[in-house]
Amino acid sequence: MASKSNRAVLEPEIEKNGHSTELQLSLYRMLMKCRMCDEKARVLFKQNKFAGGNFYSAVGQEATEVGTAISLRADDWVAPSHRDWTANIIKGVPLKFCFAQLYAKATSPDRGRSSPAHMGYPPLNIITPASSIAGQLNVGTGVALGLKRLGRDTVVVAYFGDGATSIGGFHEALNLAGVHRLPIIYVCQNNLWAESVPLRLQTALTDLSQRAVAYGFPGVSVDGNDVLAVYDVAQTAIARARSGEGPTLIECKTYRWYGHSEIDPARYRMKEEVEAWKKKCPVQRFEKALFEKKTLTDAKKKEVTDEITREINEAVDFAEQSPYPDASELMDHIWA
Amino acid sequence: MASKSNRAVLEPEIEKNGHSTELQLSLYRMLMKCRMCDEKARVLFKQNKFAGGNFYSAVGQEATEVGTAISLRADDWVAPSHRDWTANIIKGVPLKFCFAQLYAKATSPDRGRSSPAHMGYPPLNIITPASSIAGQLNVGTGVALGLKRLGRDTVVVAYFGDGATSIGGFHEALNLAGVHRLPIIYVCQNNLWAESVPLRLQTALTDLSQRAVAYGFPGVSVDGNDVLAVYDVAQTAIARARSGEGPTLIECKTYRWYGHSEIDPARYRMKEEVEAWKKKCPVQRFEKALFEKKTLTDAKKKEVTDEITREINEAVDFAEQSPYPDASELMDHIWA
Amino acid sequence: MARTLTYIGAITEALGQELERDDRVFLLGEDIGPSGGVFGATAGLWEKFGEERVLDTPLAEGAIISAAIGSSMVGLRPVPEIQFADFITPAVDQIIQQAAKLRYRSAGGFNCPITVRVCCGASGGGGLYHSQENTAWFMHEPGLKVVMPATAYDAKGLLLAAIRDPDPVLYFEHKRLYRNVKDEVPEGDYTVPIGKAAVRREGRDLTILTYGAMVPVSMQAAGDMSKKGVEAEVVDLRTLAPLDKDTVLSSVRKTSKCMIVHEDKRTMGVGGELSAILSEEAFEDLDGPILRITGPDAPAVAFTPPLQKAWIVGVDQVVAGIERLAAY
Amino acid sequence: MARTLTYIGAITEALGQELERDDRVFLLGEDIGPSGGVFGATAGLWEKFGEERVLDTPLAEGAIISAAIGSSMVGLRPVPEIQFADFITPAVDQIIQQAAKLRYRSAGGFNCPITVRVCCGASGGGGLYHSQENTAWFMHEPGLKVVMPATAYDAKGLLLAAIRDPDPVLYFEHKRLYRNVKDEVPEGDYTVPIGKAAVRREGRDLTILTYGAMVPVSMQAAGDMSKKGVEAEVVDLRTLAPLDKDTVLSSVRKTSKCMIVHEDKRTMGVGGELSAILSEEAFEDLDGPILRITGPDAPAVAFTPPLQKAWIVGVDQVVAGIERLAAY
Ligand SMILES: Cc1ncc(C[n+]2csc(CCOP(=O)(O)OP(=O)(O)O)c2C)c(N)n1
Ligand SMILES: Cc1ncc(C[n+]2csc(CCOP(=O)(O)OP(=O)(O)O)c2C)c(N)n1
Ligand SMILES: [Mg+2]
Ligand SMILES: [Mg+2]
Repeated sequence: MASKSNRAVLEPEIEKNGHSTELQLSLYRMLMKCRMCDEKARVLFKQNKFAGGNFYSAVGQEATEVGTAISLRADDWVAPSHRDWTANIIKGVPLKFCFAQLYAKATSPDRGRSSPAHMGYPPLNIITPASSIAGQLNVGTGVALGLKRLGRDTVVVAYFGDGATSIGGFHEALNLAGVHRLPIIYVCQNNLWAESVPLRLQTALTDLSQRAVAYGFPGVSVDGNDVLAVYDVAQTAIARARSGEGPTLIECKTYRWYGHSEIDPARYRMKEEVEAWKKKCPVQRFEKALFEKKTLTDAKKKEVTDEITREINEAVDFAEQSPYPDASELMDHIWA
Repeated sequence: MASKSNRAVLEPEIEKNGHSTELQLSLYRMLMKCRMCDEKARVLFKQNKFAGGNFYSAVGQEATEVGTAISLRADDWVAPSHRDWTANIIKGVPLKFCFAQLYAKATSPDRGRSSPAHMGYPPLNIITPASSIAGQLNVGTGVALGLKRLGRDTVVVAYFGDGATSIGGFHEALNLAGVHRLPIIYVCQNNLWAESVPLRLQTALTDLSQRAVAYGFPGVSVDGNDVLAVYDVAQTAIARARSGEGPTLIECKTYRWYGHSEIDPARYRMKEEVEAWKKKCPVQRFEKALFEKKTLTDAKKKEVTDEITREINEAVDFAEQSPYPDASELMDHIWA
Repeated sequence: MARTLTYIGAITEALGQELERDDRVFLLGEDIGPSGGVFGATAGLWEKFGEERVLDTPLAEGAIISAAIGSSMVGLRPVPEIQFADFITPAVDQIIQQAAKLRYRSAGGFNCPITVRVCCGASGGGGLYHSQENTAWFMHEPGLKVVMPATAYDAKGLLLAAIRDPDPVLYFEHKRLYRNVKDEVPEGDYTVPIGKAAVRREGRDLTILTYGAMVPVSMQAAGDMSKKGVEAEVVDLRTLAPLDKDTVLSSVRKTSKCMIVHEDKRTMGVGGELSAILSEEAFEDLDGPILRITGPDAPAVAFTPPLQKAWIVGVDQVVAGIERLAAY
Repeated sequence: MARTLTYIGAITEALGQELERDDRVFLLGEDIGPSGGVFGATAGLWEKFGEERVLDTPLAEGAIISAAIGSSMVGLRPVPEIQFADFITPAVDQIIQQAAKLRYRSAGGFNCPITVRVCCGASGGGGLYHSQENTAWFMHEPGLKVVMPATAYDAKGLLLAAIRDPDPVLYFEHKRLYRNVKDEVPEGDYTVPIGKAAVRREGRDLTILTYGAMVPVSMQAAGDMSKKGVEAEVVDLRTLAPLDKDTVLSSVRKTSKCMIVHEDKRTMGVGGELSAILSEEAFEDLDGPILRITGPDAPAVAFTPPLQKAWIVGVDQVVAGIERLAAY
């Protein structure tokens, strides 16, 4: 599995010499993969390939997930939310399943039951999310409590937005994690908006990492569009969690390029704000740096994007050809 | 009403010269009144004068309520919890109603519906509490939002314990108050225990005032057994709230002398801890100071306690002689 | 003057007119401001009345409801919105322990006239967490009133009645009706009384008790069967708590047969309560079993089309029920 | 070897034995540790098994339930306690949106075998917020199992069955039975199957469907009436979700008359569902109306003695119901 091999390859080098070329290229590859998959998903949605529903694009926020999830082990847990379909890709879920999820086909991990973007994958410990905002933080914190009790060195990474920090469940989860120094990393993707609600109507704070003060563990704010910065902060947090030192709240300052969902024109946002953030594109920015360092070449880039395009096409074909589940499944999996 | 006259008498002087003799004596009178009423309630409970139920003694914590509620206006709101029966006394509720509440008689403000310690008083804007911990913070915050919208200079004082700071409702209330700078003072009576659960299992913090950082408004920790210290902190917070500057979280470090309730032997606490705190008795401590300053004399003290005793006896007689409500009231006040 | 409006259009009009008429009224919720609501129910109101009266809140349903409860206690008339019934669960504590019991526990000393708008029900592609109906929980809690309109006329009239009601009202809006239902709505001010059902279609052979999105379905089935000579009476409950027993009982006493149709799950849905009322109070009048045609006892409406389709009660199922009952 | 234990004693024994037998099991909740629980249900367990396995939590019901859900997902068998059913509302979101739907939404990929112990029901001086019963909400949510024992034997056997069950179970304990009920309980290991009702008393004339604290009340009423020659069959449901339809139907088909007795409010209580099942599936067998003898439709049990007394269903009311039905 990708996440496994990532680990095998990366970990030693990271310890030796920080951001190895290999690491930087795999971060780049993954940023590009998330970007291309997400944009493909948006196209498919517009072409009505989905069985209705909705899609919550994370374009613009890729670095927050790539930087925090790329080095996770297969046995580490991920608690995603509605905008974290790509977290499945980073953790190493075969792409065909990710697209089958969008199509709500019988070959998706949940046999089409959850909405397209609400994806989990039990074999890789990715929790199938409810839509209930912050719910994944509570369940993920429970998983962390269980892991600690079992004495494992496994960690949990939970993803959520700025909006999720207003609800009671967020507080109860982080408070409990603080009391028991649980092995969990809370990754807040602060994209300045909860659907159409601006930060100023959600909180009196500007840095949501400040919320961590109330729970007695570290809170860090990081440029969520700088994949290496996110990666470094995440490595520290993951190491803390693995070694039993407890949780970390990471606030990634970032921005979603498109509407809250594909059906949201997002008229509540200023064009200037959107344009300014598009200039801070996490993919182009990192790509530029790699070109400057000559770590990346046009040939190499083409190789990467061709490979991803091929993978995506295969996955889409798989999804297209997969059947819908049968209506007779309605009453399956209610009880054991 | 007591609270009104308090105000008339106190406010000007406070502005002029801090803790006037008059203020100090009325603080003393009120501390003594709360202590004597609470101890009386405990005796009545043990004598089975209550209609069953329970009582949550606040003996040891008197300064937290006296210092924060004594200068409130009649139109200010108070949101009490289970250990705040005496808040009614301080706000100026006639004592006979407070004891009728303990007896669950038809003459109690809620006609005996809530349990003995869960007392409110609509005419003085004291919200009849549910038992649900922190619920009063949410409702009280809503009141503050309404008051702000109406452009009043009225404030809300909400009481709660350390335990209440763990639940989601606490977070949602304070977060909203921070966003809209609502006229509310959150008074946390941190007595180190939530029923039998010690602070170390409730939170990773030692100073619960730190929770305020997450909401972008001031949090202050104060010696909850020093009535003047509490009074001063409260005056600042109340002034802030009245002038539209927003909420304050006040953590009063204090201790309950007795069990969580009258039926709790509290074996989970160390004798030493209890004894140490009894030495810090907020009433004796203030009394001693007043004697030293000669503000208080034995004669004056006797006058005060005799007066309170007389009041209590009248109130108990009233409660004893009051009838229970009729069973036919069962279906009253469900809907308008 | 009346003209036709959609169900959602009637809701928007009611909100706007009441904001205009009574400055104690204000709306609060998630995305009700500049975005005008996920389905457009509050479109244009923020522009007209401003942030003070159309307030976007933090993402915290408990805070939305308690802000409404508290501000209603100082004399305001808040109309909080719960964006999807699926997300009312974080506010159940505030609704049931605070709102439903405030008047009772204070013996009338305090009360909270709030109107909680809740968008509910299955519709194209809602899936497990955008299709739920949980009216049943709240009907179990006296102190609350629960309504669900089925027509644009009722959508406006019931909403105005709810906002003016002295008690907390849960106003459930069925999202499948938002744009599929269109009927005549007076431009002016009027209310539809809470607690009164409506007989949508008279009939001698059997009674169909239903509400919300199952009203049009039942009406169509009744129409189809009428061609075959079976006349079903269709009762639109409109108010689920308190139930209009009189209308229910008199209809069934007339027809002596009854079926209940709802989209909600069968077990512990309102169908059970209605059936029990009939067995207790109209036993002698019943000439056949009381049928329930309802959603399945599954946790929620799955997203994938075959499972979603399998959930929603269709005209054919209602027709089959009518045939079975008529033949009884 | 069996000896008599109280209802609460049987609960404590079951918890202790299961903690001993299966080290995946652990308890969490408020005041379950050194204090041994508000009613003593966990007395002695913290001393024996330590904080790791008998964990006092922060005051946050949502955290208690979600901690249980999550830790069950990694293979543990958590037994969270909700100190009073009145305080389960802050956890309703976790129970209904997470626990009840986890298996369904992941098509069986994840599941959460947790047993939520909930102390419920009216007892001396509980008042509005220490007397509630809300089994009804959870019965409406497939994915959850709901049980309430009425005897010490069932208290132990159902609790062991619940902890070993692969699905989330809400185990409601009626506080009025804690020390008022005492019966023979085997010392060893045994389970009482979830989903099976028990016929507590055979009778030919009518069936009483009941559960929890109304079982002893119904038994006494049936005993009294037996002296007058009326033989009532008393069915203790034991499991409320999923309901044991077979036992219910076969009893009513035999007696052809039925009354339902519960302490819970009448409207939207389980009585409605049971009545509806009978009207649907045993209509031809019914020789009389289906009566419901229940708590009133008030928000909650008021504290003051006259109102508390007015709430709780007494033997006299059940006797009156039997007489009415027998005479029918
Ligand atoms: C409890 C709950 N309330 C409301 C919603 C509807 N909703 C879905 S996403 C969303 C906004 C979330 O904002 P944020 O947490 O910042 O995440 P983002 O969408 O910006 O990534 C809302 C209100 C929900 N899913 N759950
Ligand atoms: C939501 C909720 N959960 C549990 C309880 C039971 N309970 C009543 S008081 C209490 C402890 C409260 O501790 P704290 O907030 O510190 O206040 P204190 O009693 O110490 O004054 C508990 C657990 C409750 N009333 N409400
Ligand atoms: Mg956001
Ligand atoms: Mg405390």
